[in-house]
Amino acid sequence: MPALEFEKPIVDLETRIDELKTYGSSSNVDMSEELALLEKRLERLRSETYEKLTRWQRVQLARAPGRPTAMDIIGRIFTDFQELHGDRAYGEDAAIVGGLARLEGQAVVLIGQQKGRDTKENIARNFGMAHPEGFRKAMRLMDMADKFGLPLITLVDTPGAYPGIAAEERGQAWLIAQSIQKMTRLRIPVISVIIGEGGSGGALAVAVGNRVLILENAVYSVISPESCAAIVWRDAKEAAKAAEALRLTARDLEQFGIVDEVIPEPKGGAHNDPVGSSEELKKALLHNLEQLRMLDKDALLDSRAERFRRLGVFEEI
Amino acid sequence: MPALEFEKPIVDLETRIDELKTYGSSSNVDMSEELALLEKRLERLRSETYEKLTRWQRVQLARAPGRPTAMDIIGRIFTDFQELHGDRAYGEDAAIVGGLARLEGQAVVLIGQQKGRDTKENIARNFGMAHPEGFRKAMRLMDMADKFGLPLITLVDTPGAYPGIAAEERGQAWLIAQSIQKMTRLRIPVISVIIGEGGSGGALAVAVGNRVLILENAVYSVISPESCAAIVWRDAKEAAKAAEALRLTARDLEQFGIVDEVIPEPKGGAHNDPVGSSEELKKALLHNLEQLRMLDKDALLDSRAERFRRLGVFEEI
Amino acid sequence: MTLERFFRRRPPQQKENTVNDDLPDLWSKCPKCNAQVYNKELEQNLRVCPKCGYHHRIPVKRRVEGLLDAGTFQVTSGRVKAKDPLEFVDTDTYVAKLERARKKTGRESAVYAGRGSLAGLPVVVCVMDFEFAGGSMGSTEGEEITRAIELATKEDRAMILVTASGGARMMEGALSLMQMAKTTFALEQLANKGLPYITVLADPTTGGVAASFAAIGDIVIGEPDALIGFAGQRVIEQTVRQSLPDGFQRSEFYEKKGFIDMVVDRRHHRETLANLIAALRNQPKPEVTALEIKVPEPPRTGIFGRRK
Amino acid sequence: MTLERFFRRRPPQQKENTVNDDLPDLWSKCPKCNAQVYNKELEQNLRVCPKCGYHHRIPVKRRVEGLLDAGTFQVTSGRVKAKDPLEFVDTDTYVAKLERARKKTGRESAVYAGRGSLAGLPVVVCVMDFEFAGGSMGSTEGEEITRAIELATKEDRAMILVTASGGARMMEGALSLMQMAKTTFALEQLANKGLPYITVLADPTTGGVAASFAAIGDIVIGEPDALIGFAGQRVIEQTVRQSLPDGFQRSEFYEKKGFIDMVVDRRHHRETLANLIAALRNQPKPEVTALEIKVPEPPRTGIFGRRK
Ligand SMILES: [Zn+2]
Ligand SMILES: [Zn+2]
Repeated sequence: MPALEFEKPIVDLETRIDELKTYGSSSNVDMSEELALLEKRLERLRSETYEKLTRWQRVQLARAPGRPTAMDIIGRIFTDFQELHGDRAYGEDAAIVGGLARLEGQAVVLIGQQKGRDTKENIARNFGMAHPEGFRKAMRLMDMADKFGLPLITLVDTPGAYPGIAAEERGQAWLIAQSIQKMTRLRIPVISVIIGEGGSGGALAVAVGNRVLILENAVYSVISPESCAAIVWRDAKEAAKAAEALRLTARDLEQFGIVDEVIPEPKGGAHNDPVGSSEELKKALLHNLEQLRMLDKDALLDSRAERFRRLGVFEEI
Repeated sequence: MPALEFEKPIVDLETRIDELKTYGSSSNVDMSEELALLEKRLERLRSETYEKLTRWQRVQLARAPGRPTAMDIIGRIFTDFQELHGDRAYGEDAAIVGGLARLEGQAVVLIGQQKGRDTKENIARNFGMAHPEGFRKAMRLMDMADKFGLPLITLVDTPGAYPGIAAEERGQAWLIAQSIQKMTRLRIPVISVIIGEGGSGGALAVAVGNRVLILENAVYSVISPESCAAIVWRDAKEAAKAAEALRLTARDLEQFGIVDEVIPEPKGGAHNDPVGSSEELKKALLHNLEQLRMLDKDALLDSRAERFRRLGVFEEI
Repeated sequence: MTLERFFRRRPPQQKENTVNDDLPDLWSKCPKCNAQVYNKELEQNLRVCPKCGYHHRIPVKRRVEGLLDAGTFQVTSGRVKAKDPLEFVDTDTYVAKLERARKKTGRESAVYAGRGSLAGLPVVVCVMDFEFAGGSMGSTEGEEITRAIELATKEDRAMILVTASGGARMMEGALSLMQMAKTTFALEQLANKGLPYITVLADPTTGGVAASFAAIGDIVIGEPDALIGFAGQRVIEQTVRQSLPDGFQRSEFYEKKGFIDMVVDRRHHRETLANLIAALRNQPKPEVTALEIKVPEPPRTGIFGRRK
Repeated sequence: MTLERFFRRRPPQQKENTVNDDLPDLWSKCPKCNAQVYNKELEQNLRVCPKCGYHHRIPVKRRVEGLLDAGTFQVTSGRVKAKDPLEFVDTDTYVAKLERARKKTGRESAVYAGRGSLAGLPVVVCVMDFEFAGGSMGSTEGEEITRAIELATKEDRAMILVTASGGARMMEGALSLMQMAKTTFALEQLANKGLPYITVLADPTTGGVAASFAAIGDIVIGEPDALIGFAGQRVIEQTVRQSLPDGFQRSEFYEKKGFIDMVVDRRHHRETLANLIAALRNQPKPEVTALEIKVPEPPRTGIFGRRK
């Protein structure tokens, strides 16, 4: 897995330590003291880096190649995933996956925004950027969950809805609006998890949950730092500044009540321990689902409405 | 208006009488006796022709150029028509029109299948053959009627759903099925009127009414006589034979319970007296609507289901 | 239109596609890969070519056997028979056509239905038989399907409907058309009870059958390479005056176009349907094993999905 | 993105598009037909060019005046004001930007709303003001819109929402995004009471506003030539690396694409909305007359519809 920019010092040090070890064993010179020092230093460097991640570094982690995608998570946490295709209107959009699955035996409906794990898949998945038909597929699955009273779990990971000519022609704005509206009507438990990049309306379209959870290094923003920087400073390279300004990290969002729970990730991000991080996510899903099970259909709908009714910061005059 | 094939003898005779009149008045010869005889003969010819129309002749009347289209009828019977466009998914299909209107002051939702009144309009209307987006628009208007508790009136006049590549690609079969399904769910009064050509699934898609009415010279068939003839006799010219076999006239359909009421047309068809024929249709709509007004939402749905549950001819073993 | 063959003349004996219960020949030739296939093996394989995965048509009884738990199926169809409401005559009478269809299939309609259990789950299975008048939908078929759906509704069973039909039955005129609405109303009752409705679209599913109950399953499954669509291919070609692209209107095509949930090899229908039904009914995952597939399956059309 | 202009620098003074209550000049130049138009006439014409039908932007108060029965409007918005939850700073502070917007418009947010009557029909009208921070949607705007919808729900009024917005307000981050869901939940309550909700999309309606309450009116009306869409045109051009076709993302474009019910000249909004609302509420046709239009209207995009 290629290191992110800010991880390079760590990787460099790791490489040195490895070289030193190799040299030591081949030359029969005792390097143990030096090695111990270096290891300690590495440990400190890691702590310094990962415990004080800037917002921009979180963005990079959220987008890191190798970070578990929706399908990776589905494979690890759920069983018996049966993918269902199509929007019954125009096409099959691989940027959004969905279907039936089981979580510890409980049948659920899953919707996941899926980025590619390599270039080929990224092209097929359109880098996780859905067209209108993707949102329409999601809506169809929401209807299915609602009809059969199954909990709905959505996994959010997209740079945003695709801003292309065809997408606009086929009513991108309308489909996002319709999908949000559909979610305001569901009389089932809905849990949305931001697992990587929560990109604007394209993310919200499938994230109107009774509970909105977020992985520690995931981000959720009204605009990408690059676009924000391009607008404000006319330079996408100022993205780091924009990321700071946008307050888009899990902890920021928690403060504003936009997310209900931050799910811890292993040091260095979910991709460093996909199994462990999946376990945390699974636990979070299970206990939230358990709580929502107490509510009847009307209460599920009403409490979701109340949750979103409260969001916003303003002053009464 | 060009005469239909079987109307030619009548038109010929009418022409002769006119010529004779002209001759009489210009030559000062008294032709009144001859004229009286010819007029009587014309009357008899008219009666013979129009009272004993063959099924194929009805088909020709149902398709006659100049026959009132959905928009003509809307203009004559309803007021304040406000056309609404689009399917909120793919496009605007001019083969199906719809919107809000008033019938004697009562607000209703209208859906009409619209053929062109000339070549240019026929091309724009695709000869009244809808694509999937047309049916989706119809469904959207049905939802609107249902949401606001407004009666739905559908005017059926189509050779059928369009059998083109793009229509199939966009799921023609699915949209027809969805539209039928939508109509099985409406908790409002629904009256469907076959005003011209009721062509197969494309017609049924908007004709699942509590009441299905039909104009006297309209037809409603599972397949066009031409296609039937092409299949059976390998010759579309045998359409007259096929029309006989298919039992597709208003009176045939009434016998099978497929339509509830046959609305009389003036001799020679609705296009000979569009105003009078509209009045008959309006009366029929009003008294059916009046009856349906007695039913509550559940009863409207249940009685529609029962109506269609009974359709079919078979034998118990 | 697929029905053309049926309507125009006596149905041709599709030697390679139909098999009697007692096989006269030991070997069949696969029309797709030309392999000589041992009939017994073909039958065990639910009439999927063990060499290339080609899906031969399968007799309705055999399909139900391959789907349900052994010995659980009880036929409920066959209580009604067709009449000739239009006194339809073309080159032959409808009555004579019906007689031939009855003789050929031993049944009164193109519908074979009943209750049974699938991996322990209560279901109603309803299968259309292309051998009976091209699977065309007349009043009898509409009534049988409606009753099967009503049975599922009444007995709290999931509904599985396997379609194979050229569409409406011309010889019953608009009465045939009305069956599209009648069956859909029945499905509405089923839906109101929250019971799952799954359709399996076999080759061919076109016309009024495609445009009604086939299309509106909660989940719509296509058999590989099945022809599906509203308009027949010849009609479309005549309309657009061009020939149709390869694969047009096939299951895989409609999966890509967003209209079919998945294309599933017939040998996997049993466990796929069991898992879907159990999930939709919010019941524990059933124990069910699939037929072992020893041969390469047809290539997957989707980019990432596994063919099940 | 339409917001770019606003975010990047101080909003340019759009001389031809904004008019103060006391006009400094007697004449304006129409940016479309270049005609010199007498300002008084332009105002009487609801800021539609009497020569070519071009729709200038119209101040929110003037729009409401032109829509409702005289003297019936009661403002209900203006009870909340924006904070700076993110302590957002770019080239300037959010606080300073807000101050400028307040000063410019004399209001606390981009939303102007209240109750009133339209041809005797009780309505709530909510208008977005592009002059206030590009009509962008922050927490305040979301709250105002939500309250307006709640008011309509409570008082059994039809809801009319006129949108004009570049989308979400970046300076409030994801809080801004959440307003899309919050307002939609309020609309659900309105719908449950069977009250009509009609949106009028003015120029421009893009981003998160287009992708939430603007798009889901029971009836969606576009103002002629209004720019509408999710993505901004520059973003799309950068994405697809080609220039956009003429008329792309305009009202007329989306009417043709099936997403807008009708494009209606502003001078006809009053009677159109009255008729639609009365019909949807199943009430008698209201008596209402439109502004007389003396000049040719812009050509109709649809083939057969009349432009109203
Ligand atoms: Zn083979
Ligand atoms: Zn002008």
